[in-house]
Amino acid sequence: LSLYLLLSIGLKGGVELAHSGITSNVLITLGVTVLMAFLVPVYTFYILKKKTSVFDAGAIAATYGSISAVTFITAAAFLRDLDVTYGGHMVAAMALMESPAIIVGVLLINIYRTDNKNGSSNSYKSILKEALTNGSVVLILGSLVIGLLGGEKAGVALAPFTDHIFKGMLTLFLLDMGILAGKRIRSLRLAGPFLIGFSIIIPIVNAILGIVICWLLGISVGDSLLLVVLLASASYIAVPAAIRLTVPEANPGLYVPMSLAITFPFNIIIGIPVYFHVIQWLN
Amino acid sequence: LSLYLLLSIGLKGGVELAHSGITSNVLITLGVTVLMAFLVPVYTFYILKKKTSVFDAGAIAATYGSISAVTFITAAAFLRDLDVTYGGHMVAAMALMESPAIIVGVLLINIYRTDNKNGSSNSYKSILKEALTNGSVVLILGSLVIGLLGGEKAGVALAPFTDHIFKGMLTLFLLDMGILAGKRIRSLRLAGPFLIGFSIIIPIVNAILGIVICWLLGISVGDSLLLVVLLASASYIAVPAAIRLTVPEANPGLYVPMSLAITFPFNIIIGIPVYFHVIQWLN
Amino acid sequence: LSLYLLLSIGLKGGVELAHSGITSNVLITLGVTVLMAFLVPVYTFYILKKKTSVFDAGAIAATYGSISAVTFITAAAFLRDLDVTYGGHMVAAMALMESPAIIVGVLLINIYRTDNKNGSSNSYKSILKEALTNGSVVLILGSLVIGLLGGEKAGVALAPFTDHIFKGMLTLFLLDMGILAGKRIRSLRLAGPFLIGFSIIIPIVNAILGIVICWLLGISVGDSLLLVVLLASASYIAVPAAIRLTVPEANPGLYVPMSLAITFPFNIIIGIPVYFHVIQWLN
Amino acid sequence: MKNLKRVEIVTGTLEAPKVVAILEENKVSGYTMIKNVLGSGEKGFQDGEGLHNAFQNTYIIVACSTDEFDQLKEPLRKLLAKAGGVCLVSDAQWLLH
Amino acid sequence: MKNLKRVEIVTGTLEAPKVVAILEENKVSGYTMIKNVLGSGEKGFQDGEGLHNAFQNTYIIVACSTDEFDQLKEPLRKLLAKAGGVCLVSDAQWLLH
Amino acid sequence: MKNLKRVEIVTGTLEAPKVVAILEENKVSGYTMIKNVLGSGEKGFQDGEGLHNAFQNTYIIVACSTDEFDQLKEPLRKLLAKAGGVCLVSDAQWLLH
Ligand SMILES: Nc1ncnc2c1ncn2[C@@H]1O[C@H](COP(=O)(O)O)[C@@H](O)[C@H]1O
Ligand SMILES: Nc1ncnc2c1ncn2[C@@H]1O[C@H](COP(=O)(O)O)[C@@H](O)[C@H]1O
Ligand SMILES: Nc1ncnc2c1ncn2[C@@H]1O[C@H](COP(=O)(O)O)[C@@H](O)[C@H]1O
Ligand code: NA
Ligand code: NA
Ligand code: NA
Repeated sequence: LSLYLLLSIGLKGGVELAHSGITSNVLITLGVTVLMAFLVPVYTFYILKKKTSVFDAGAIAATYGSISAVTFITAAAFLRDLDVTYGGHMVAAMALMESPAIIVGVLLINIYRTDNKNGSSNSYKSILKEALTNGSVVLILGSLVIGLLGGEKAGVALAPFTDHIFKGMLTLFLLDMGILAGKRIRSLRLAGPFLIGFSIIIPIVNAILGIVICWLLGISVGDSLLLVVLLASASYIAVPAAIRLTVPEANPGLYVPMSLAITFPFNIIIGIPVYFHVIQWLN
Repeated sequence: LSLYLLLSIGLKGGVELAHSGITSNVLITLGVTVLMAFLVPVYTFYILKKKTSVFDAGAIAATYGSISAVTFITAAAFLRDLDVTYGGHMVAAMALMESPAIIVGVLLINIYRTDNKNGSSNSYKSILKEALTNGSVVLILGSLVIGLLGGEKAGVALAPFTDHIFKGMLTLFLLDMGILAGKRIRSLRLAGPFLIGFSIIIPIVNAILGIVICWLLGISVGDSLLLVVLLASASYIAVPAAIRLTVPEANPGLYVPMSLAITFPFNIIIGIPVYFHVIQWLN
Repeated sequence: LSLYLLLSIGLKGGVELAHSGITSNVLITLGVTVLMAFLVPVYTFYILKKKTSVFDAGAIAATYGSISAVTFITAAAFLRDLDVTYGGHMVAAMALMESPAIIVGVLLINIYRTDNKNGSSNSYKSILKEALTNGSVVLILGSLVIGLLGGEKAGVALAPFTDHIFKGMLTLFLLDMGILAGKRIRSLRLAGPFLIGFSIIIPIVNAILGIVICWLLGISVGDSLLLVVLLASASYIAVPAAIRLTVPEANPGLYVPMSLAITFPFNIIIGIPVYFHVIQWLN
Repeated sequence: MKNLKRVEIVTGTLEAPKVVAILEENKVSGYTMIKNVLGSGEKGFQDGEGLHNAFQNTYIIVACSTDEFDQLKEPLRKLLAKAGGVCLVSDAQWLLH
Repeated sequence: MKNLKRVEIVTGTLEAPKVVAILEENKVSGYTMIKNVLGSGEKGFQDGEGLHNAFQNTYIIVACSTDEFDQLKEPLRKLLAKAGGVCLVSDAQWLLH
Repeated sequence: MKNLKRVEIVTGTLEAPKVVAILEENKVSGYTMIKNVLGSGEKGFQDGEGLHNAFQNTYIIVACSTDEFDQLKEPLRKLLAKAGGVCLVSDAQWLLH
């Protein structure tokens, strides 16, 4: 299912981008996204390091610096329901924002780890490989390009395939995710109040950051929401997996449930509508 | 999926109960349900004991004394299709009726078992724990309370989430169950004609009992159908699991497929409409 | 899910057959199908034998001689969308065409295998058993007969169950299959250009054969498309499984992904619409 | 602790019921079974890629006495010779309870 | 290579956490666990047919020193006596790394 | 019956293909593989809770001759030293067929 969702959002984005073309506006937005993709993990790392091990700090920072595609897609569907348009380039923004956080996180860990056991399991090569050959990134960019080149035709041809079923798929998928999230909740015993607070407060902080930036740059409401959601959301598949392989010392019992069982549902249920109203109120 | 179904039926029930309030009528219905929850396993146990081991008798009695949430939900959807109203308290009735049968079943087994091996694996503590900390019971009652307190607001807020998708979910879920039921059919070789007959006749007997009681007490058509379905249905998850742990001597090859492969589809396909027509004809 | 799809297509077919009755036209179509079910694996075998081992040749020939129920059902749904009618007997045709290819394939292998290790694991008994007691065949024919006897009544009674949900189910199922197909693609490294070409060209050749035959016999557009799809499609469950058991020497890494990862999506996405337009253009 | 034989059998999932039948015929009522097992052997890969049990193995562990194993030996050998698979035997101790 | 005990435990999936607890109490931090395992024993079939963990077993492998096993022995025995299941012990060598 | 080594390896599911590669390089074509295995070790819990293979182990059993094992030994050791996991070796007998 997720495969299908990624594919259709990618195609959609590509087709819209083919319309709009790559304006300066587009480039600014993408620039901001990439910048934030590097900043967020850095500042969260230093907050986390006060209370957790360097390894957990880096792992969680990477998780929250990256994005959740499902949250993004839900926000996009939310906008469509309200007939608020958004630029196809936001899909590219999502793809661009997925990987940097992993690299930043691991770098920070290797700078601050006391045992000089750099290299071996977490050699940079393997990390980069993990970070870049990430299935979903490839998939999104791929379908984005298809949509971009195919333009109108692709859009029309795939319309039935992408539009009609889309909503139903998403609902089903969110239900599945909800159940999964529920199962992870008990794992949070270990996390403790600091990290549980973190997994709600940091998304809000990032959202506020995003809202302000978008407001200053005068980015459209639709694009703003999506950018904000990218900042506020945390990865619960790609990044945790990459971290598990490159930083085994970090405790998956923390970074997985924090992102999956708290931040993900928080953004879906409360975050998206609230962020949207604030953004609209500012414009 | 089932999680979603339980949740939305619970919420629905709570909201409706907030409307109606807890009338004497409500209390009578609940009283009857609890009473039957204790009587049904007792009388079925003595019937079964004639032909099966004490262990199987107790296990099957517990299974049929308890309820199938999915059958209940299907009946509720059936009523909604016909615009027949039912009281939100019926959801509470379902929750109340799930557990007692387990306790009764195990008690009867411990009274009649010839080997004096009481205690150990089936100590009453563990049984009660099994019976009460039953996930679905907690879930239903929880969502019921939420709906009850949230009242209108909750109802409205959750409407899209609960109403629109509900039907589709249920269909999908019933299909899944149907396939599962199909897979279990071959396990029935072992059961023999008596038990196979039992798994059709006892639901009918219980249904008749229920219909008469509801008629005497003048319970509304909607509530009657749901109460009858609770009596006629048998548990195929919660109770079998609890029995497996507390009465390992009972043969799961009997009580699981009887309930899942015969009684469940029988109630869904034939039972619900037939019971409904009889009830309607009586009123 | 597939269970449900097979069931409803079978019922549908039966009901329609009850209408039309078994005309000479019906018998001719069925005759052709059976004939082709024996011819296709033979000619493909001799093509394959030039490039692959006798075992792989027989296995692949059997796979392509048989049919894919899902492809058939998709074509049927495609016709319904265009309000093009088709005969219920085509469902019987599908059932008849599933098994012969297995027997032919194994026979050919036993004729041409150099090691005289006939018998043992691939004794004819076991092959026939595999070929005939094939779940889906039984299921289709069963539901076909039910529909045939039940006639109108069955049709009406089952209408809600079969029609409404059907489309949704199929979509979901195709998505699942698509994802599975995607996963198998990498297995194709081993196949090499000849076999990859084979899995696209042979379906087309078979389709052309079918189109010509239908045109000569003046078979209706709807029936023609379905017959063509039966010829063009390859089995990816039943036959591979039977082959795995009866001809372990054949490499599943070839016949499974060829059918599942190339021919199946090819027919669904490109094949069905193209075949249809050609057929229509001829009439 | 009691000494016994630890017999482990891997064969196609569709053949597994035959193994169980052999155990039951010989009154060996204790065994553990893991389905959906992959592997490679004379019959090539069982990589679970086919959408059917035929592409999977089942792994069966039986802890039994030496005498019980001697009974199982022949029928198991015959079955595996026909169906393929392996049967490994090693010594183990049972933590009695 | 280092000699050690290979302890394997099969018990109901709902009991498995208790086994893990025993391991952790005794500072044995290394183990492997396979869920969704079927089987047959004194408690009859665990055929996974019920729609609940209660109808499945979990298979746990622990490689530990003889001393560690001697500590685990008693609590494991007690648990299995109550919950059912088996515990097999055999000798093995660890390929150190 | 034939004496041989029973080699069992547990490592992360994403590393398992490397183990298989080592087997194939050394012409060991027979092995059994169980995916979706959980466990705990130096790298902490592999509890399957992450939605990705990276949080699961794979369990591989290889029955091979002592000579074959001697060949596998070094490459396996190297791999496990890097990727984590365990390799246990014990004696077993193969029921020939
Ligand atoms: N040497 C071996 N070590 C471990 N498992 C094996 C070995 N040989 C075969 N197997 C298992 O037995 C299954 C069937 O073996 P075969 O019939 O030889 O293809 C294989 O798919 C493997 O799972
Ligand atoms: N002799 C045995 N060999 C292998 N596994 C066994 C044996 N006895 C019991 N088991 C496993 O332990 C589980 C529980 O055993 P029990 O409590 O005796 O029913 C069974 O379901 C089997 O999976
Ligand atoms: N002593 C042990 N006994 C059994 N399995 C182990 C042991 N140590 C590690 N493992 C398994 O090997 C996996 C990886 O080990 P490690 O790299 O040490 O974390 C763990 O997740 C366990 O499944
Ligand atoms: Na983020
Ligand atoms: Na009942
Ligand atoms: Na064909």
